[in-house]
Amino acid sequence: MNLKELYQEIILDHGKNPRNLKSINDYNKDAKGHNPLCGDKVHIYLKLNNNMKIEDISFEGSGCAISMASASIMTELFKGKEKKDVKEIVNDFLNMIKEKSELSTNILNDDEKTKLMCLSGVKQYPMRVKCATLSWHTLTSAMNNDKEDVNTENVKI
Amino acid sequence: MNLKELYQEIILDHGKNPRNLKSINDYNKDAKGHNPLCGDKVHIYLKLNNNMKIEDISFEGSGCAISMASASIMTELFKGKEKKDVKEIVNDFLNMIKEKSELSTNILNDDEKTKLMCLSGVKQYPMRVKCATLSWHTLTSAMNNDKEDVNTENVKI
Amino acid sequence: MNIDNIKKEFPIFNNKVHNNDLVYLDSANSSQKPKTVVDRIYDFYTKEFSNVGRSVHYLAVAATNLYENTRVSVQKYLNAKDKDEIVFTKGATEAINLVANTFGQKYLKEGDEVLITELEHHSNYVPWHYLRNSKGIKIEFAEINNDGEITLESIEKKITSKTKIIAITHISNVTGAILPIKEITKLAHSKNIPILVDGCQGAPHLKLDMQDLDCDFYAISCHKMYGPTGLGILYAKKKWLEDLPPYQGGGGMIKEVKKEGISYGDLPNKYEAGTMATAQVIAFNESIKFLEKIGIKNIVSHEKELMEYGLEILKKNNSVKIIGNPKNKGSVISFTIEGVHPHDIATILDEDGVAIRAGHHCCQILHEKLGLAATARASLGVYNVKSDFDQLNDSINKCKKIFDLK
Amino acid sequence: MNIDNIKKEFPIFNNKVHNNDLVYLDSANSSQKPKTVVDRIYDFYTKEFSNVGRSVHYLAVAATNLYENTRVSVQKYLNAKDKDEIVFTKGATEAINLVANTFGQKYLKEGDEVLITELEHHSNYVPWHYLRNSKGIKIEFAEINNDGEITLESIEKKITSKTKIIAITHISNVTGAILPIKEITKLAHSKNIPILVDGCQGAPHLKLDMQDLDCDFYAISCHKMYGPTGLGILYAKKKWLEDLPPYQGGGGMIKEVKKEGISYGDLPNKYEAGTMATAQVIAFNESIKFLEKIGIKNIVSHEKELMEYGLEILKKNNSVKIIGNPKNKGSVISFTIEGVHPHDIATILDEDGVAIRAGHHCCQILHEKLGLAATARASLGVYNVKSDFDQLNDSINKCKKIFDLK
Ligand SMILES: Cc1ncc(COP(=O)(O)O)c(C=O)c1O
Ligand SMILES: Cc1ncc(COP(=O)(O)O)c(C=O)c1O
Repeated sequence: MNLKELYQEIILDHGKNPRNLKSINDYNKDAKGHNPLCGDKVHIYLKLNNNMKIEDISFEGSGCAISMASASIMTELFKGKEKKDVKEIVNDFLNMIKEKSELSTNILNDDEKTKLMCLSGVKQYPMRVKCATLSWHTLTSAMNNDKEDVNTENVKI
Repeated sequence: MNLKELYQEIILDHGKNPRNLKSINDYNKDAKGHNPLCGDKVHIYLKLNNNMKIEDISFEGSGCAISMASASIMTELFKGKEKKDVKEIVNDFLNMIKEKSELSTNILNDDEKTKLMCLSGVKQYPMRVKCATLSWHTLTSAMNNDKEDVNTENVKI
Repeated sequence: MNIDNIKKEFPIFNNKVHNNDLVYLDSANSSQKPKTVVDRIYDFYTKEFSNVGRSVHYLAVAATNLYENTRVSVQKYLNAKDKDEIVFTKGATEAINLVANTFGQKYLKEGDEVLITELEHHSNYVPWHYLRNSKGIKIEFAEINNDGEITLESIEKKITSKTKIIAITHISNVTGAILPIKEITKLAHSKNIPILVDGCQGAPHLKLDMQDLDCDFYAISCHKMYGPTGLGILYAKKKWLEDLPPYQGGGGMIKEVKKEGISYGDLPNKYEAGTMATAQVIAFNESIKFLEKIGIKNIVSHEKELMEYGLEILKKNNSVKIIGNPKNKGSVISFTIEGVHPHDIATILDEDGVAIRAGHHCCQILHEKLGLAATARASLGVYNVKSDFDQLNDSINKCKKIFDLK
Repeated sequence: MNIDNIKKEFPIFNNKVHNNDLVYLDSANSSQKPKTVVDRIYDFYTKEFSNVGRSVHYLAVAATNLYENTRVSVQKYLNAKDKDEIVFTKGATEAINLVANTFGQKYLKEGDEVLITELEHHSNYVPWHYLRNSKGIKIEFAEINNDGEITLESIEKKITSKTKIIAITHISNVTGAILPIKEITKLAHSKNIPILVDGCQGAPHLKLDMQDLDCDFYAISCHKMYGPTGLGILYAKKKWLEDLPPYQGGGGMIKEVKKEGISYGDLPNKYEAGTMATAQVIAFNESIKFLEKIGIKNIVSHEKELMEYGLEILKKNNSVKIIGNPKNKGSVISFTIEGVHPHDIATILDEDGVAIRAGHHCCQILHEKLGLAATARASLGVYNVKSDFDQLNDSINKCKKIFDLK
């Protein structure tokens, strides 16, 4: 185990100064997520334009450094992405956290991958995996227009 | 431990052919007892005359050899005894079963004591003590006009 | 693992009872524990102990994983569809109370009928009786036949348009009758009636397949299944656990708590309020492993062989009357001896190290029907051997001698 | 037994966590177990195992006696008047549910008020919430003051003519405030209101005397009291146990069962339905012996000394903010570090072998009041030593360094 891998500079930076931490006025999709174990909460807002592109994405919420950083990095990443690509990227990220150590999707460029890989240190901390994945599950829920809030006790990882 | 002490001839005899196993028509005191653990049941009937003497005593019920023999021997013993002596005899018997090995009351003669001592083998079988004492507690209850049935799970021994 | 010398997995048999070898024929009451189960408890408390699911430190993470591992093992052992269908309780009694209480709250009203049988253990009657008192429901009893069985027909006869749930035992803990659960379930479902199975005696002795049985609820006592005391399992179809209200309230089963109201957590947490029996759950994984190592097929055939041997011997003993004669009989033989009260039998047998049970076995309804205040009961576990029945028979003969019977 | 090296009675401390000595500061969650308790479980299962109270054979008689011995030990430890006032449950959560359910059934109706406090654990709120849903009662919350205390006055303020029961914690598991139970009980009784005390945090750390406290109900979690998991205790005055309806239904708690109706057994059986946590109850006798051997006086003064030392050290650490400042404080210190989420604190501390808990500690009402989503909590057991706080402080400083705080 290695705390340095978990709390890398970039995580601490995003954790302290999260990007896109706000609501969007004209969002057309949103979802809430909740980790009952530690009280982390997140609310994801999305503005999908007519071309099925994510024109804007933001989040509100509170939580530990890992969950805030993960949401911050995620929102940066998805701004401008196509709707059709979201699922593949999310799955690739979840796989990276759970099983593999690499990202394999072609949709992301190397810079983007490097940034996401910062979150891979969490793999060694099973209780913290949920912190890292909460916002990602919530994003999926927003895309699917799920009525139920995401609850990390309920989803598989 | 010694089964022979528990199942003495006299116990087996009284168990098989219980004396006074009937109801009395003109009883003026009665009480029911119950051992929920093994299902033993007893109903004691008493006829106390104007001189506060036990003119007649009987029981109905079903149970193991020990409980039937104990009720049978007890009813034989008390026929003709004075009301005022009942408490002392019952206590002496219960003490003999619980703690001491002897009977100490002067109310009983040697023959009576010898007969009662047959039940002392039960002391070595804690789970069977309740079988031996059920009818005695029920007698006490009848004398006291208790409204509640005796339940061996409830009385101290 | 060879079932013929399985006894050596159970440390209790190294001990003497009144200077005799222990002949344990009281497994329907509670089974003995294999060493692996007891060791697991010891190791957990001395090396790994922590509470589950509430802290992020190392020990807590490890304990939480171990706890959830058992849930998955149980799911697989029962062939349940989803691990969230496995709820840990303090015993089968609590599992049945949980269903009666929550199902009763939501679905039962005055005049509704709950159908049970004359074979039921008090644990599968008293919880329904509460609803009779509080809601004015009715309890109907399917009747046994002369062999001490409950047939599909005896159930069918008692089903009315008001029957809202059927609650029946898998194996009678007195006559040993194995009920045709799959057929009864089919019948019940054809009339849209859910079914609860009291699996206390079924779970340790039969191959279990929840998806095949298709029952809605199945209650298990872990201490009868080579596991620790203070633990039970409720299997319930997910749709019911999602649909029914929560049972006990406390930590761990909630989502959000405010002064004005409360929302409940998801499955399986919703039904696991408060600190659970952590060590027991973790150790129960070893019980499942033990059963899997022997293989349920081998257990069934071993116990069947024993049963046939035992019945043969006891039937030859002219004073012994066996209670019930079900075609499908599992794991228990209840009997009486004309002229010797069961309580006396038990005491005399105990002197020889033979542990049986005497009484009404928490089945007063059945005993009243049979006209008996009490019976003696010999019941089996995997560790029994044929010679246990030889000893039982010898000790019964000793009873007869003491009571001067032929 | 010398409290200064009591750690050696607990085998868990022979193990390393991430190659570090274990600094266990999570006892409010669950305590570690002395070897005597674990050994007792082992010996019981391997040498003496049988179910309790249902058979007459040797092992059953012995187990029943052992089981009842614990009841008497607990009675004495709590200075309860009668051994029948001690009911074994699966945990404090069940104990509170038992009271809420049975008292609610018999005595609460629409518009009635139950008075609890803002300090309560979910276990002492959710069961009452059920009655809000089913019966339309109201729940009132006595408010904490700025020090995180509940005073006699804050209780008095909320008592109305509709208050039917008061249910409060003995020690807050977040602020550590020790409530003036005796005074509150006197006040409640002067208005004919019964009182339930959630003794989860009180029982392991305070001298207990039920007759002196005079409360009507007292709930205990044995696993927080150096005992096994899956066991709790409800102390209740005899008059209540006799008066209230039974809770769960099943074997062992009945007197007579017929098709038409059921009569219930006497105390304490009435509230102990089904097979109980036999091994756990028997082992808990060793927990009581352990506590008695050290002596509660010594425990109180040892923990007080530790507490003062810990507070002193943490107060000097300029980033640490301690939650609550009660005059009477027992066994827990909750804190936050500005700029580091409690969850991150717990992970970083864990790396050094320091086990604390982070979260809302099942006290969401309190956390909402405090405006905090979560706190970090260090809590004490008899095995803690001053250097545990030194290590805690060092590890907190490591957090600060990682998060670049001054
Ligand atoms: C104050 C308080 N009440 C109730 C509980 C619940 O106890 P248990 O989970 O053992 O039932 C706890 C422990 O988590 C507690 O600290
Ligand atoms: C058929 C049956 N149902 C229910 C029970 C009750 O199980 P427990 O006492 O473990 O809750 C038993 C065992 O006593 C049983 O044999």
